[in-house]
Amino acid sequence: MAKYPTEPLKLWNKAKEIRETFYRNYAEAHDKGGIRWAGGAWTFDAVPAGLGEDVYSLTSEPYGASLAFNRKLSLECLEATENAGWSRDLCSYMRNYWGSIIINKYAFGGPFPKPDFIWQDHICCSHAKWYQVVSELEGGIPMWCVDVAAGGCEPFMGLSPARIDYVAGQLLDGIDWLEKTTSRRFNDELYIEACWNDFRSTHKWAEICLLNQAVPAPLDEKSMYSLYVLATLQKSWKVIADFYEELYKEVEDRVKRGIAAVGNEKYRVISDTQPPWGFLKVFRYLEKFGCVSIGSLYTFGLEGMWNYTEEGQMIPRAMPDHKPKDREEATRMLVDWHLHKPEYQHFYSPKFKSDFMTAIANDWKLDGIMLHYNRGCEGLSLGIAENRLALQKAGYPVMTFEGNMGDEREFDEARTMQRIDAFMETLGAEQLEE
Amino acid sequence: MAEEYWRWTESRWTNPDLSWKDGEIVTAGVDVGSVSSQAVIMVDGRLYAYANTRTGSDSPNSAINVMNWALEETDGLSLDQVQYTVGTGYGRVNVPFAQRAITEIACHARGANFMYGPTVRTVMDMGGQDCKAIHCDEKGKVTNFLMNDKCAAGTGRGMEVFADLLNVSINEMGELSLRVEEEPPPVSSTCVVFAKSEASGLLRAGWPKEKVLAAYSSAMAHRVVSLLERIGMEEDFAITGGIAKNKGVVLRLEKELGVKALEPKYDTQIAGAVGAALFSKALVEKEKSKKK
Amino acid sequence: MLTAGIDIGAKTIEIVILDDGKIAFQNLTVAGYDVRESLKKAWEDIEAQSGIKLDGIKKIVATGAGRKDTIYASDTITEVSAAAKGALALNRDIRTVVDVGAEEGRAIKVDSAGKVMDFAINEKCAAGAGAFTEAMARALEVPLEELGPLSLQSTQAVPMNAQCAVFAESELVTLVHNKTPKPDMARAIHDAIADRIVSMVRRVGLEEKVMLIGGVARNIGFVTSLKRDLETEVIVPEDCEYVGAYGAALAAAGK
Amino acid sequence: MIEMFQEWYENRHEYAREWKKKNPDGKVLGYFCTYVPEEILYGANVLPVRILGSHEPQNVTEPHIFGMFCPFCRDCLAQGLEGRYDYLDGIMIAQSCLHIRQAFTSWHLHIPVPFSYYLPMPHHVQSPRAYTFLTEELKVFKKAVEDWTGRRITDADLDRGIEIMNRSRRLMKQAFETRKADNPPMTGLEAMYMSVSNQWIDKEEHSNILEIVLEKDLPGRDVGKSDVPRLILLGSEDDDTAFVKMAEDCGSVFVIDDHCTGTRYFWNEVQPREDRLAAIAARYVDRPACPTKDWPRRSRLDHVLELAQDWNVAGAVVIQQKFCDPHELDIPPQRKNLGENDIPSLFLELDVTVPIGQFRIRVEAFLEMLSQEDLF
Repeated sequence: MAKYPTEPLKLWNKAKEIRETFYRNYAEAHDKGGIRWAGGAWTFDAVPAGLGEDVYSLTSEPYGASLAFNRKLSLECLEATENAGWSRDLCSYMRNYWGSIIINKYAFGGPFPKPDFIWQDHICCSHAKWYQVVSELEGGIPMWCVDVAAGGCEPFMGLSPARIDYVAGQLLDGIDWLEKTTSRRFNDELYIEACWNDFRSTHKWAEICLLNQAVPAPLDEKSMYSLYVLATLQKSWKVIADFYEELYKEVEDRVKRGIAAVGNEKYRVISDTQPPWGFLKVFRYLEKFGCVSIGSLYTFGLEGMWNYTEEGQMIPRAMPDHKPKDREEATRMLVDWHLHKPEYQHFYSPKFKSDFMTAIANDWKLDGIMLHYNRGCEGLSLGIAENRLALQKAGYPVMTFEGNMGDEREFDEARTMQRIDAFMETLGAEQLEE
Repeated sequence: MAEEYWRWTESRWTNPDLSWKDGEIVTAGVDVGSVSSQAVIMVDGRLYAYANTRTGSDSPNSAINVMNWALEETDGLSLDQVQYTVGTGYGRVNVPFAQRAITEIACHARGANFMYGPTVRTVMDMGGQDCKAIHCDEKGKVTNFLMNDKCAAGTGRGMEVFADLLNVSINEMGELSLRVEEEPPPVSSTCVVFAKSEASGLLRAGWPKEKVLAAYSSAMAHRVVSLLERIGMEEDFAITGGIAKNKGVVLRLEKELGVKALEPKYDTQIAGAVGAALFSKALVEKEKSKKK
Repeated sequence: MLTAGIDIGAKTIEIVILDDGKIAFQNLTVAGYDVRESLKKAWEDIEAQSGIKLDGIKKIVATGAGRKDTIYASDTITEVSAAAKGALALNRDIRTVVDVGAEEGRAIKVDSAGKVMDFAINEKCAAGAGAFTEAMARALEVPLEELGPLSLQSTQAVPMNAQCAVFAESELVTLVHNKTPKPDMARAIHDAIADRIVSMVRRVGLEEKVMLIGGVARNIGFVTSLKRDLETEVIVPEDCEYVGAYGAALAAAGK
Repeated sequence: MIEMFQEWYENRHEYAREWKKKNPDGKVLGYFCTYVPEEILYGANVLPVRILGSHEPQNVTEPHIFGMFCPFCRDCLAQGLEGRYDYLDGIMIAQSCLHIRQAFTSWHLHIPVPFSYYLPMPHHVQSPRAYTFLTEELKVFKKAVEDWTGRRITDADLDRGIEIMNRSRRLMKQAFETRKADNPPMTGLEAMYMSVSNQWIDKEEHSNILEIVLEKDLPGRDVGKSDVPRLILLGSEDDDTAFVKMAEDCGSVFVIDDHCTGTRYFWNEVQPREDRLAAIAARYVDRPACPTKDWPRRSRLDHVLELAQDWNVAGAVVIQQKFCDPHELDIPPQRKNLGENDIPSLFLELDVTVPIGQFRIRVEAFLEMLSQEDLF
């Protein structure tokens, strides 16, 4: 008894292909005489792009999620890491990733493809240490890591020149390091182009999320996972920047024609932090109540670039008015752009995150919020209890459930479903016939 | 409360072909654990008598009771004729007649060295509330050890909970768990509290007892294996403590580990007390040599 | 008109039958592995004892962790709203309901209309008070029902970490060896578990009046520790373990 | 005199209240991390007091901090929520780990004080860029303090602040040097009282007592620890005197540590130079690192090994606050390195309260392992 028409996404398969190509490219890079590097989903991947067009990367978080998605392999990885003496409550992406190296299995078949160098940034207590260990496990891979912790200011303000200098400086030093490490010449044109693609991808993704304010929502969170992930792979890759522009048109068209992601949309919620990847069926379960998760600050903000206005609204950040002229300018623009990332700003205070989420709750027309108390990620779970208090104060029903994005042993399916039942009751939702 | 299935049987033994009277050094070791207590009496370092009982909620008496029980069937040995006693276990400080306390970790290593021979390098003590993986040298001296932290899942207490839950005597659980055609997947939670509800769930879903037990036993074995993996497996390998008597856990443990544990010749629960009694002997000899 | 509520918990099944909203009969049955069998048995007892016939009942609503295994019931509601309904019907000034069972603890915030505003349920490793105190009683070799009264004779608070029921046992053993008086240990047990529950209550926000329901409400030691921690009065209904079933029965009656 | 430190440890709040009475125009600032540049605060007549927990069970932080964060940060916040720091005029943190940052932000939200400051202490201390960045941030911070207190901080003030801090560091180091002796003149417990109280007692007062203790108390002092295993204590934040006492009562002595509540706090001094702020910045960038900042190179391995060897320890007790990610990422290599240098280690996870029973057996077994007694 769907209320709205639904259609599968036309670009669905293309998204899948791009993702597969990405992981294959990395694995096969050496066969083509190319370079392999590893780093986080938040890293400034535009920089290594300056080393040439045959430079391929593997980003840690999405790779960790890919492992988590395969529950059997994931368990093997997690236990290998624990048996190597690492604590069970560390970042579960990291534990999956390390395990994949220790047991030498690549999530997409074959042995784990060893990176030639590491290009990382340090956003939480774990990120630099993550690759410190990777380097050790692989017998000493050269590593460059950039500290981006130059904030602590009101969001989108107070990024003084000195603060930008600090991060930009480390990147410029890093470029010299890259040239030494790979004995390749750094190509500024390729770099500037990559920066521009980065801006395009992250700007466009925010605009796509904005379209989800429509009722019915053209996208549900579960499908968004398969789309935003591309930016976490390589936001500076032209293929991905182009894809988002194409995707924008399709989603815009869905809104025009009133196409819904979930036909029986009645209640709109968002989640928070990474989901328990092994248990995405949670979202299908919601649909039985006519409830749709239309996204999250995480899916919107991890790779989407936003501004938070004085009126308390989230609006996509405008593209820079011009392409950077040289390495210096490109680097400073890149830093300024990424230090604005909302999903990063709230590391400094739960108040910011509460503001962003309230803005989403208001303008994306939510009935409630589901907070995933994610034992797998200290960074995104930071201040989550305060967010809960603030959202309730703002008048939104909040449900919390404990779990872990990458360690199924810490997610209790039955109990979570029971919670959802109770939460749906408080929203007044009834389970529809199955 | 109906029958308490978790109550494992207490035991006592006296060496028929040994008399303390012909011996020179008579020493004892008393292991007061949180679940069980053992007393071991040795004559010149040879096993003379032992008793194995459940611990009461006030350990001083547990120590005296178990010791008296061990003495009962000896040829007239009395406590004051025991030259030296070492106390060990959680209640080691509360063995009133002991001259000294030594941890059960040192004692289990020493005891395993005696019970299984000097080739033992890794001792897995599966006790009531904790599991200890111990490395030792050819003399039985501890070189490294690791205990389960954070969570008591996979300890002997868990088995007791299951005994009650399934109305199966704890002594029969191992055998029962092996009566399954094919190995079921391990229960996901070995937490003593939640494993209980998980097991009830399985029973409600129509699983037979043996299948539920099999699932729990392999989960338990798996936890112990990861403890051993973390400290590193060095053969020979010996298992002490109550769970060592549970074939269902031991066989699964050996299978996953790919290592066979040495066959126990004695009650595996007395290892700690044996070690304590041997330390007692060493301490008596030390004092003698001092006097000379 | 007769309606009924069935509360299928981890250990017991409670059934409350209402006649025009007034309690006509209550029954408590130990839940076996086969819930349906236990339910059949319960109904036989009810018929035998009260003469009420199953088919004479207009509507039956089930609640509790095992509500999906139910027969007889045409409808189900969650423990959370059942508890809220029941508690509010017993006392309309209740704003916070604390429901502590064998393996679960819950704190529920309700408004004057009985609408659930917020709720918190214990996570893993926060074992419900029931299972916890049971294990402790055994470790202390004190009959469960005596543990509460015993704790009231305590003269001092002894901190105890209650993260894990079994580790708490070994801490208890340590206390035993330190010659801690039994009453103080008994109190330590209740304080420890009360701390966990109170944390949950604070999460939903403490609002008076507070009602404690569930089997553990019978444990005077726990109730005392809870009051001390919450620094407020705690109402305990005399049929504390039936409140969930009562709420379900009211739902069946359309109340 | 040495018992003075324990008295201070036990009466931290009374002391701060007294201090305010004695210094009507002075302000008290609570800080959450030892990367806070106290030189500037002392220069501004502000008394910095470190916010620490009380090691008592509590049930007030659940609504504010998700249970996967370390017990230490929850214990700290509990102190604020329970009003024990009601005398504070300000709070601040210098960026270190996310856990303690949560205690700070929740405090900022729910326990308002006139002054609240977040100092973005750089993580990449192994990069030369960190010096200039921190120097710039210290300028901003100095300005903020001036606006708060309403008085300029002159170079003379900064020099005074630097000298107060350096003197305290010199004396603390001297005191810890004495523990190198075969018969250490103080126990690990006394040393902990000394170094932890130093984090909230007015440094000049603390230094004056410390000078007397160094001259009068320590020389020739015998605490009966000449023939027990010598240990180093290292890992997460640790002011757990109950644990240290238990471990030493089992027949051991801690002769040195690597904790932010211990040596890491006072180990290096500010090297004076014309640009005072640059000098202060350099001191914090160069100090023995917290694991959050110890990358890409693991500088802590050599530092800890050096301490262990110079203080001639037989073993290491490595403690970690439950869920403390930075140390969880540091401890395995740390223990490996110690082991490869024939220093066995015992690993323990600390919670707000110590499960004495479970810990004692581990400690005793570890000491038995270290002991040379031949019972074989």
